[in-house]
Amino acid sequence: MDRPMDLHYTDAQEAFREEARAWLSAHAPAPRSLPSLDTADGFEAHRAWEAELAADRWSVVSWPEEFGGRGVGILEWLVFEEEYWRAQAPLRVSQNGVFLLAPTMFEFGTDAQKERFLPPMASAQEIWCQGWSEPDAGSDLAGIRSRARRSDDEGGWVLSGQKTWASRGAFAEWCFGLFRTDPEAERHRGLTYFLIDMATPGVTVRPIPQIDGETGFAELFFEDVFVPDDLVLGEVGKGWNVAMATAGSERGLSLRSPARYSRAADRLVALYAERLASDPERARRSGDAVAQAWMDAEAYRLNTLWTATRVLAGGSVGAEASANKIHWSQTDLAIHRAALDLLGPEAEFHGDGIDAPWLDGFLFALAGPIYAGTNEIQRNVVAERMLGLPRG
Amino acid sequence: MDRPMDLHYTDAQEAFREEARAWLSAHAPAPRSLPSLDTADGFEAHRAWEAELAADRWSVVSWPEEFGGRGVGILEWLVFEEEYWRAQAPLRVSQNGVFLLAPTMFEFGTDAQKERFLPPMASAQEIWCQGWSEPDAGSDLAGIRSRARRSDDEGGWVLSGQKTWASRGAFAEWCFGLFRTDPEAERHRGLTYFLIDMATPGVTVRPIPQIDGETGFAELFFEDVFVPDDLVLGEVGKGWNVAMATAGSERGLSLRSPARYSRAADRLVALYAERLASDPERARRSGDAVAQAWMDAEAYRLNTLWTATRVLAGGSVGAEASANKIHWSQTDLAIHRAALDLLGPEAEFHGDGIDAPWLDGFLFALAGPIYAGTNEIQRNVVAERMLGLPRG
Amino acid sequence: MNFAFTDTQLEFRDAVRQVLAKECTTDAVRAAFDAPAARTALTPRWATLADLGVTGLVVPEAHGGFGLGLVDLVPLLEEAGRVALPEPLAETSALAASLLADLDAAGTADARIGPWLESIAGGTLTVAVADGRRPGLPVAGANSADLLLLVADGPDGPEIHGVDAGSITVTPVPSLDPTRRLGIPVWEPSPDTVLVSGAHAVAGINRTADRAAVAVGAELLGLADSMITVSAEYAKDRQQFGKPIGAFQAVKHLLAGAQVLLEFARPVTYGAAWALDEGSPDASRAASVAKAYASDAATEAARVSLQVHGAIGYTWECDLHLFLKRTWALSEAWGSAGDHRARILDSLLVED
Amino acid sequence: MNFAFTDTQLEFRDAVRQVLAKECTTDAVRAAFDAPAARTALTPRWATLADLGVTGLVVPEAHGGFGLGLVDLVPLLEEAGRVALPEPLAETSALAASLLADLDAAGTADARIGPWLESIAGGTLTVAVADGRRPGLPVAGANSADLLLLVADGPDGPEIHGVDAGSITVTPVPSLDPTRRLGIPVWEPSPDTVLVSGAHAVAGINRTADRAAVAVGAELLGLADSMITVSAEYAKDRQQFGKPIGAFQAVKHLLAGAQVLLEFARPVTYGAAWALDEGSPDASRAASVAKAYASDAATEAARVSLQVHGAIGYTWECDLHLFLKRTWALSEAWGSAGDHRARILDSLLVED
Repeated sequence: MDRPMDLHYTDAQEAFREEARAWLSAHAPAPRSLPSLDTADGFEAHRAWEAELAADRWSVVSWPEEFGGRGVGILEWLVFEEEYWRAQAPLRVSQNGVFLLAPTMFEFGTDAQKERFLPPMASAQEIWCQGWSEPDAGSDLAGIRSRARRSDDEGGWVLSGQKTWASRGAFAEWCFGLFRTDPEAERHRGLTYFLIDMATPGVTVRPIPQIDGETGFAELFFEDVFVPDDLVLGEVGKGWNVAMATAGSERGLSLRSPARYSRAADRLVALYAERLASDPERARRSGDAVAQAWMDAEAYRLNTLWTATRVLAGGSVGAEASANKIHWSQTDLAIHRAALDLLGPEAEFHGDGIDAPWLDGFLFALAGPIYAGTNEIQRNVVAERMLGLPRG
Repeated sequence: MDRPMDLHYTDAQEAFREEARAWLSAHAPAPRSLPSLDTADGFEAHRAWEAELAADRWSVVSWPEEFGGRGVGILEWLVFEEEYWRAQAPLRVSQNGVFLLAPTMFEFGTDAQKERFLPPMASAQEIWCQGWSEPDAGSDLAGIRSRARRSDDEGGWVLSGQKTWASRGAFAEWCFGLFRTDPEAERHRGLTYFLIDMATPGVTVRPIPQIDGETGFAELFFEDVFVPDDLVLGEVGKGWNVAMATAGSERGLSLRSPARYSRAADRLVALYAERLASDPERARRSGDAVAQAWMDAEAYRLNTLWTATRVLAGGSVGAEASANKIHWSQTDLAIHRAALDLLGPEAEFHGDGIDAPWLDGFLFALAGPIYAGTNEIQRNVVAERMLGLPRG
Repeated sequence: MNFAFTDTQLEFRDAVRQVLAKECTTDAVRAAFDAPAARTALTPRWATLADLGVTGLVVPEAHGGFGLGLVDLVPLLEEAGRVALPEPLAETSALAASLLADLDAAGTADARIGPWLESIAGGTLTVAVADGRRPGLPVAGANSADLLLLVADGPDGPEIHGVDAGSITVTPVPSLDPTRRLGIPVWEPSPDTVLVSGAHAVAGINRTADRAAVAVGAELLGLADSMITVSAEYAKDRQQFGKPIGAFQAVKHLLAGAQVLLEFARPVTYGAAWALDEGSPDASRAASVAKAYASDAATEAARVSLQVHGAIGYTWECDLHLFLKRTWALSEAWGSAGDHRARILDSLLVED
Repeated sequence: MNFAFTDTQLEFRDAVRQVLAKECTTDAVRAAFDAPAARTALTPRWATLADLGVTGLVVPEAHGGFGLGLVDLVPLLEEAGRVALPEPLAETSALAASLLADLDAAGTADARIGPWLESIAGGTLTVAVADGRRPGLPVAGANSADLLLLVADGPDGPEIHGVDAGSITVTPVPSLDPTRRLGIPVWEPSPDTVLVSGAHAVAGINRTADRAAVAVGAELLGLADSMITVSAEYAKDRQQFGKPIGAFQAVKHLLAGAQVLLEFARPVTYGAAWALDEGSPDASRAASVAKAYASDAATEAARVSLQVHGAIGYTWECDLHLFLKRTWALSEAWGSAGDHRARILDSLLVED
């Protein structure tokens, strides 16, 4: 590639931005006007909003048109995200499906699976949750014990076991998850990737209230749950490889768009300016941390554009996804810690009519270094795969 | 013990302080007036200064009078150290002997050994270096390979092997070190603690220039070096236990007196005040770090008094010595980093007529997290012995 | 120089620890979480603390207390932090009782002071105390206390007022930690409520702020210790990759770092309590060092504990969040670590 | 949007890397360490760089260069950092050449500018450039350069002067890193030496400072990469407790943390170079982000590398210190991370 470096978006990309901005400005609900998506009402309100997005093909812009997208590239997706966050539009209730399952399905799914599942995913008619972790398989995913027993008679599999930390699990219609189909195999081998209708007999859901009191995730119990053969994603016994593609995309480019942090960093600067007027001494003490948090968000934006250019040129995202995950989770915390420091004694104010987006955001950010692979695991990956250090 | 808490020194301790202060004020050389103790000239100049200290029994105040001390307690030693650092008196060239070997010798030495070695150690007539680490046994001291072969005929041991990182090794008269007397034993077993005259045939010294270009330490080569039986400290084969007493005292109370950091922290505050006048913006940005560094030194002082009181009441210092070592090494770096930040573009000025105590101090502080057991090893100790976490 | 607690102090601490382990379980703390609007903190547990002599420890003997000092109270406040005690021990027994005792000792003629002190010792009165240096902020405990010690501007400068909570309205302000029972008192200062004015009021406000830094600092030490202990226990039990996660160096070093901070925060806090009791010239700075250290040690313990627990620690079911939330609230209360470092630096420059 | 170097740029970088690996070994750097007072930097290595076209990369084609920009130079500056090149590539070829090229493009009549540019491209002239925002400080390279670009106050504000080093005295100032060749020029500004004054001089000073932030930032990236790479190699070889120390999680996580910082410092620096070439309105802020990130990434890489090496890294014999010292010096040169964060914050507030 010998086009010179150019960080301007093209005219076409800017036109796409204008179109998105105009649509969002006309349609997006007022900032923070929907109830929390971790409540039943909020879940449905968010689903309705995503249906509206989908109706005008804004819910999955990078997907092919046949599945409800606009067939645009990753850069246009980043542009759309910038506008989405600028408009302070609602969090995406369908994100597990759209950002975690869909990339896997595009790579490993049959045509029938894609036709069956992608359109209702795009329109939020069907919301997906992730059946990944188990009580004894958290950081150590290869320790999965939930099993799938072959039933040739029925032409499918019978699942049993327990999954946990399934975000949206309390309300989702479908679940994608890993089960052990070969009980003899160990660790990464003998796992299979299943698509499971949550309405199948034998599935029980126990909502788990989070640290903030809301029901963000759920425990899922599987007791002899029948899943037909056509709901296996990819090859039987190769579930680990199929799953790792998803894990890569979760930690890589698609789950945490830079616009999320750029927007939060801009709000932090505005808070700083406000406190510089009302409480200048405290504010000045936080100046360095505010600048650092803003820089961290800016670095994430630039690194994403750098990686996106490489991906568009046929490159891939490997262990850089782990560096990325460490960076965004730390950035999110740095932004919110700086904000709470600026708020000082007001930082603890919460709920019941008091709008506490910084405290809520802090509680949310706390989970960042833990989920999608703890940052400790990610540092192992960076050390082993980028620097070639030996395994423990 | 039911005396109420009291952080005042007693009248007697204050009188002792006055006496020390008066003596130091009359005798201590001007601050930084001696050449570096890592040069041959400087070494002798420091030795002469310590002889002067010893002549008036100020070199080892906590030792019994018969060996050149004043028989005072640990609190009086702390008071003396406060005055010593306040006077900006020279670094102690005899510190390996006085602070590392002497406590071990008091505990394990024979009367003959104590009479032979302690007085010339106190007067700096004989300077000691430590033969501990080996090229392949740094953090992993139990990996020592240097050997001592029994010679019944001669009534002693024949030492061979290589030691490294021997501070003062280039100029010292004596060495204390660990050698493997039982070649069959593994790890911590079968080691013996020897006292070695550096003038014995077979000892070769290779000075190792440090990062600052000075010769702080040396590599020691032992080729069939004969050491008679009466120069074994403690039991043959029990060298590890004997040595660990020394390691405990190194990391514990006696090597790094709080006064060293209190004095540096006070100088940092003075630098801050000066820069607040000349470069207020930069200075203010460092304010938080300056306050933190000062606090860290103050916490070290208080923790030392807390531990000293416990030790005086018959308590012991265990894994707290590891917490201590982590704290003082980090404090030393925090003080010097804050100072270099205040100096900004002047931080790199060095040597040849430019007085650069902050930069020199920084280079010295850099070694803190490495020597006397790396901070990584110390964190293992804290986790395993204070918190009961399992060994790797 | 004798920097240690007495055997008596340690025995009393151990007795209180035993009682609180029974009477202040995490279920009990959860119950207080769920009843944030409770009008009073007069739980059976508070009565037990009164019976033991804890609530009146610094109340003069003439008013039914032990006439002791902050040094005596600090180990008990640490125990209160260890169990995340929902009752306002620091506010009532360290701040209010000390301030009222000071007024009593200065011979303030107000007839209500003696009975208040007696009720504190007797366990029938809890008090909320406003941070006079931060006017306009909600007051911790105002939403459940019987008596409020508030600050107002008078003709001769600041005044400290004693206000019967039952006689005014308190507007609740929700906190991250509902047991904080934050509230904004809606009241009018009057000659009837004033306790002290002028220079004595200023001194009282400053001394209260210093005592609060140490008392809240002591609670934070207890919280930090609890969080580190429970996380170390979890790390010994929880298996991943075929061994307890506590065998991994990353987990060890997270917890060790927090433990080192805590080790150093302790003597710093004890020394500050002694300096305040003693009236040392640098007591104010020592109090700031204590709060800064304790806040940082506890927030680091909180961060590390959540990371060691992983997703489990992020759930409502796990007790950890009770301690996390108290830690985050108290680390900012009566001055954050950064606020106190700024005070320390100012005082060092003045000294220079 | 196309955020990548071209194949040509990458091939050129690889060619320069190969040459420097041969011609700028650590022995060569040590030789420069030992000869801090050398009057000129005109080593054979510098001639090679000139032959390759590196020294004149941004010199206009009319004066024998390639007429390229900072984006083209940045990968080469990174290579210079990787080997701790002792010659003043950033000062001569990024700062001086760009400033002189600007003056040339603006039609400045000074007859010396063309020949200077030609000599830079030809590798026969090295230049030291004073940071006009920090008057009175020693100038890096002044003790070895042929030409000094200095700043003085004139009747219309600041002026930029070109001063022949041979015609004045330069008082050497020792640095932690002797290859910095710091010196204080002893000179008198005169009409003969002035190159530009007034608003154009101010613009030149500011542009030079921004370019320096990015150019020095790029050198720091190369230094960081070198230090991390050599430390990872050491960690694979060095055995303790029966296995390579790189198998211990503590060592892994130290190096991984530094690597993550470096990964993010790279695009930040490249983007800033593009913004400066492009004349983007936020180019100045982007330059500050680059220097702040690069300084922090490199100082963290230095800290971690020394810790991983242990005592070996603390010796003069180990090459590590050559990189550590350059890193510490450059991290403060042309503004520390803190200085630049303050600039960033100011610019964000103005924008608000």
